[in-house]
Amino acid sequence: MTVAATFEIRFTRYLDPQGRETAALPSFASDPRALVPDYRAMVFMRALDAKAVAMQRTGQIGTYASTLGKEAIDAGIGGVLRKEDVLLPSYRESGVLMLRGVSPHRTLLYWGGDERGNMFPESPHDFPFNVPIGTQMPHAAGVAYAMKLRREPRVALAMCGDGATSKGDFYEAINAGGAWQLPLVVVVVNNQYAISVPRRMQSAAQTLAQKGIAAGIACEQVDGNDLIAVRDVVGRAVERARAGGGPTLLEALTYRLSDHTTADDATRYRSAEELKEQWKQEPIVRLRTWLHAKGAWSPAEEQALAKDAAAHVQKMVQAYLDTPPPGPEQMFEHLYARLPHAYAWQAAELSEESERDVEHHAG
Amino acid sequence: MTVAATFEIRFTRYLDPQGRETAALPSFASDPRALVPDYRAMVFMRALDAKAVAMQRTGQIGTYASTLGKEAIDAGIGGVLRKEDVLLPSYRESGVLMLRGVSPHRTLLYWGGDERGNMFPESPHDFPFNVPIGTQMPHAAGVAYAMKLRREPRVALAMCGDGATSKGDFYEAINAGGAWQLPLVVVVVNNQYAISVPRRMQSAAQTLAQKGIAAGIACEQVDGNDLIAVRDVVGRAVERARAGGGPTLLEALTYRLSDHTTADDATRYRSAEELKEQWKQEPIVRLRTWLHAKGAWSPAEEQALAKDAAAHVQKMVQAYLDTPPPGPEQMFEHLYARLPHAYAWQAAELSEESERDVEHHAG
Amino acid sequence: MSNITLVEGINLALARAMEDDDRVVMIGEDVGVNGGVFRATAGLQQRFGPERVADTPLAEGLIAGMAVGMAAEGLRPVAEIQFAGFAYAAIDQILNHAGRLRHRTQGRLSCPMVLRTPCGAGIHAPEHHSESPEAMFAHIPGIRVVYPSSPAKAYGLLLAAIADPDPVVFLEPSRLYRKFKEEVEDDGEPLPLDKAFVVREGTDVTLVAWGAMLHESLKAADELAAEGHFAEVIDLATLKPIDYDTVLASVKKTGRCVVVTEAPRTASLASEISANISEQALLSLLAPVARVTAWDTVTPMFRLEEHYMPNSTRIAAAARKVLEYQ
Amino acid sequence: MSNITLVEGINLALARAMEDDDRVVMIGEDVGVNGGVFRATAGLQQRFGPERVADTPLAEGLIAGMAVGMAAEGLRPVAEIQFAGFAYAAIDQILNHAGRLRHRTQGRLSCPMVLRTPCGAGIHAPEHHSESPEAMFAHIPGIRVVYPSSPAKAYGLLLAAIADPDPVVFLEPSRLYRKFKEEVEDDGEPLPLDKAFVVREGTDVTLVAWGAMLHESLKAADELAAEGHFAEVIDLATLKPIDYDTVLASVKKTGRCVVVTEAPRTASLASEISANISEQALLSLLAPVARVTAWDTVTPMFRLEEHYMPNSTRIAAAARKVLEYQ
Ligand SMILES: Cc1ncc(C[n+]2csc(CCOP(=O)(O)OP(=O)(O)O)c2C)c(N)n1
Ligand SMILES: Cc1ncc(C[n+]2csc(CCOP(=O)(O)OP(=O)(O)O)c2C)c(N)n1
Ligand SMILES: [Mg+2]
Ligand SMILES: [Mg+2]
Repeated sequence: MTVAATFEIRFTRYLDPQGRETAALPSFASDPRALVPDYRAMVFMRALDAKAVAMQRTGQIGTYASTLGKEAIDAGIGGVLRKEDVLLPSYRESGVLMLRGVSPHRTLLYWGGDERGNMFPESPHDFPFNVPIGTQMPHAAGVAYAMKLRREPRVALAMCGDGATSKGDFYEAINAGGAWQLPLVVVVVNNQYAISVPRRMQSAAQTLAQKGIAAGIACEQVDGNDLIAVRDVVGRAVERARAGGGPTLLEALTYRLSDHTTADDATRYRSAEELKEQWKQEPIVRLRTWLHAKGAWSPAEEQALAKDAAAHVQKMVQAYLDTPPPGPEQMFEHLYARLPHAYAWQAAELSEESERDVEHHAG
Repeated sequence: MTVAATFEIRFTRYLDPQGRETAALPSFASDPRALVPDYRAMVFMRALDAKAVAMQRTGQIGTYASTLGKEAIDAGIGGVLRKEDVLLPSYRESGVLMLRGVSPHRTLLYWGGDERGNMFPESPHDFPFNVPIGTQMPHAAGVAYAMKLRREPRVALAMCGDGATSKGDFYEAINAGGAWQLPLVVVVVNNQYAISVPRRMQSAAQTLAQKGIAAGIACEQVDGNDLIAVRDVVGRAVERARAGGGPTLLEALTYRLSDHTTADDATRYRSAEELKEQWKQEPIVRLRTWLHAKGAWSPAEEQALAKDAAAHVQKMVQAYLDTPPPGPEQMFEHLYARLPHAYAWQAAELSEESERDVEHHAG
Repeated sequence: MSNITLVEGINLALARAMEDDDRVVMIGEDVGVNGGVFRATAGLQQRFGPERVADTPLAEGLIAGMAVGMAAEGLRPVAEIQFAGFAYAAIDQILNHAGRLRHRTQGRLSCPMVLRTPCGAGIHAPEHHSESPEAMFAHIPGIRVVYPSSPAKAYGLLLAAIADPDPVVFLEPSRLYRKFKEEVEDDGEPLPLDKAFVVREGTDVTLVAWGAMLHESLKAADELAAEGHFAEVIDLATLKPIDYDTVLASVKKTGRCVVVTEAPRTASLASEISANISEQALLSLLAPVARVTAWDTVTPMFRLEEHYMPNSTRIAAAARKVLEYQ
Repeated sequence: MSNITLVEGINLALARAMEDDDRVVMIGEDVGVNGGVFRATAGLQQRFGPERVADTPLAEGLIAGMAVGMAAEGLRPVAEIQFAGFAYAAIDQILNHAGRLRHRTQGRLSCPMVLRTPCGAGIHAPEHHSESPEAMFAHIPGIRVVYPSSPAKAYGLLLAAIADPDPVVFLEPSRLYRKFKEEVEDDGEPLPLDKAFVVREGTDVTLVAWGAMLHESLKAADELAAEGHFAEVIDLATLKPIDYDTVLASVKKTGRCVVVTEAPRTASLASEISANISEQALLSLLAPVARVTAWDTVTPMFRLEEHYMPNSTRIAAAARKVLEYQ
């Protein structure tokens, strides 16, 4: 019996839950003020999230998937990706999208049941919110393949949840990433639950990072509640991929502090104590404590930020509310580049019917 | 940075290509005569295989997938499974099926285009030949789940190729095996090719065994051309699974000495030198050399075996040729437990037509 | 007898089947402690344990494929796909294996499994949560496809599906899950599979529908009745195989027919039924059969779903055209 | 001009498209050095390199999903699924993504990909190698489905499919791959999509078919002609969207119609076409439309495939019935 191969999975953290440094910080963190924009983004995310949940409760949007607790992951990724890179998000990635430049009122449109929520004119190569679990992973492999073929120094970064790692699509895509050494970075947001199913029931794998071993690609774990760690680990993976060094699978450990979506009731399957414990780990307080300790952030700035965030949220809500409702004809407008003649009568009948409806409601 | 987990993949071999012992043998091999039945089975397999290829060439059966080179894997697995276990084969597993008691004339029926090739009355719980790559893996998880639920000391053993390890089904199934600690053993027959695609293009993983790390299950490599090693490693995995110790993924290293199927021409994508080199590793000579060296096998016995094998092959061919052709009505007979009334007219029309055909041919 | 919703009817049937037959097991995402995202399996894990009501890893191909293996090994798995939009990943297993296992082993192995999934639009759900894949399943040989329209039908048909020796795809109209209640007796009595139900007798036109569309059709029948036209309304219930005896008998009586489906028009089950009626009852037809279907477009997000799904207005309008046809 | 087989027509179109447009790339299993198990991509990797003609890991969902990503990023992927029986694993990506990407991003991203796969029975292939999934694909919104019947059509339609800005599922009748040759000019000229072709004019009955069944229909037309009945034969060619203008014009002329498909009957594309003809041309119909289809059973292994597929005898018999109908 001989040993054919050995592997190890590393875990990176710089700030502990109390915001104390546990290791020498990476160079980008040597000036703590440089991380203030990330911190601001995280606070904006949380404010937008709270508003979206409230809007669902009052019937202004439909079911909504909260970002509560994953702000460090979203900010860390958003901070290191370049404009020309391509993000392939799941449904829970409105935070990263905001940092990609996408106006957050699109998030409201999306969960408000409107396709225009996926238009993203500000980041036109990014993929839309992806609801079917894991199916964006092969897309990411295809995007990365195109980049590599054209010798572009660009990266495809795909995000998914812990549950998604059980899907064949996830595995097929990371395996393909390895086979062709694609500029692909996959970030698994391990928030410990796939709706009600806890992480340990998804897989006997001790870590989700080690799923990358099956694909023969670089893989590691990072504390997803530590902005500095996320920025560091994702940044290195993205730059390695950009430089032709191949794909990476990252597992970012965090916790879903919200219900799965507004349609879910997490008290059915997890305890109040567990939730309380996890609140002690959350990323915003952690980063703020550190910034405060470093003298890079003041209570006054915090107050001003809260105001800014509230104003921004209000603006986004207004932009959402001001968007005129979609017309039924939208259903056929972008179905094909040019609607085939065979369906013209359907589009026409649809318009007629909706005009009749309008008349009916007017009359 | 801390280390969250470490892994190693072991490789087992007892006999080198020259049939020399490279390590202390497992106890079942302490009496070399005990391995003669396995050797005989391997020789039978090869004789049957050669005949099947010849029958395809002369149009007596259709496309056929050869077992040439994998006899040690088939014999090793067949030797350790119990009657009550369940085998889930791919299309290339006629060797194991023979050891399960299934009459080899069924293999001819199967590749002769006849569903009765999957009847297996002699091993009624085993699954049929499986052509869609990897789809038998979730079946195996389901079978193992049933066994575990009913507290039966039985094992589901599924086999697939190196190419199959790229399929989501493969991964989803081993992951499920781990999640529930099922009595499941998966043997990957790594014969280095998926039709024309070489092993290295399937995956960047250094070994295919390490795919089990993604599922958090036991996994190791074995020399698939070494009957003793296969028997040892598979035997331990099967007994661990039977005892409630959970699933194992095994990668058995071998080489496809034949074309992919009779419809393939491997000279298009691999060199004569490579093939020649690989013939030096093949399992039958290796075992025979060892048996000879141990004084457990004589040239006279070899001659008698060749005769037995030829006679057996002839009997199987005859059984195949003696099987009356299937009737068209077979198409509806086992479609449902009871054919729904709605399709009765189709079954009737089909019979009428084929009767007309018969008359036509007669007349 | 209790007055329950459709999803409670499902739950009642599942509990009854598990109670009566040890071989019945549930698998799916969130079917365990959470009781299913629609609560269809609520209470079952508490009652029958986590081995018989098991949360699976998140993988639809696995769920369908495991069910095939379990069924072949003698269990009676009832597998839940959380929404029909995610059932497409299970089609490979249903078509290449579930529907074939009995035939390809010539009766040696069989596949008595049920694949349940909520489907259809109308509940303001997120993207990909409002699909109607019935035609794809109905095209697959060797399986049954069942689609209940009421609490009592859900109860009786699901019991029948679980007891059936062959694979059944059981499509549940999520829009009706909590829409209305009905008295259901938990007597373990299955309803017949492969049978359509005449739910309203009439003389002038036949409306063929299933699931949520049955109720739109009944509403349309009310509208028509107010105008003096009496529609016969058929609940197809089993979509594969189709009970054409019942459908044709009705059309031969009324001479006119409208077939309704929530799915896109082309190659839909409405096309199948319309074709068969026209072929089998041409001489009885006083007007061309009409199909009322969703458009041949992507299921839109919910702001437009009302314009996508057929409704009683469109059904009644189609029926009027058919009735006016000379 | 060269006299080539259908599979050579495919190969010629692929080479031409790759030559003319750098964005065109091939992916699939064994498409590279092996040139495809049917040799459809023979020589392409040698000519265009392993990056533009790439063997993929063995995973059909991956192949389809990667093509979506490549297409959205500006390539023109042509993905091969080795046999249609393995394309079911790709349906999820085609339905939930390829057909939807343009719509759900409101025109921002699009998906100009082609998914090629050989299909149909008749070549004595192993199990699962003889499927006809056309109806399932034709049901999917936002895509096109194309099915050539000859070397020249394969060449021209494939060029059109590759150039098309939307996803196309391109189904190739493996039975015709090497059945006959035809003169094909490698002029880069696409044939029109969304158009049916009247391949034989006639007055008495319309036969609608595609792929291998077109040739059975033509043979049936010969038989009928010998009996004095003149069949008009239509090659549907694009199965989604369907060119009903051409089909209906023919049926209105002949008054009689037989629709042929190799796929199981229920919810088949023959049902779709039969329904539409009966609905749109009822007054012109002198007889019920007839469908000649495979049975509603599992594609059998090859010993029985001759009894499963429709053939000219069955088509002619159906046509005679339709012709005799009073
Ligand atoms: C293919 C598929 N199956 C099921 C669902 C229903 N569903 C939506 S979210 C979810 C859990 C996802 O868990 P995870 O991947 O951990 O992501 P999270 O929601 O925790 O971010 C499920 C099962 C889906 N959207 N897609
Ligand atoms: C899902 C699926 N895709 C494609 C094929 C066509 N095909 C048959 S065998 C094969 C290669 C399989 O390679 P491997 O898994 O290594 O098994 P081997 O044939 O080498 O034993 C392919 C691509 C198939 N049968 N099933
Ligand atoms: Mg999660
Ligand atoms: Mg192989």
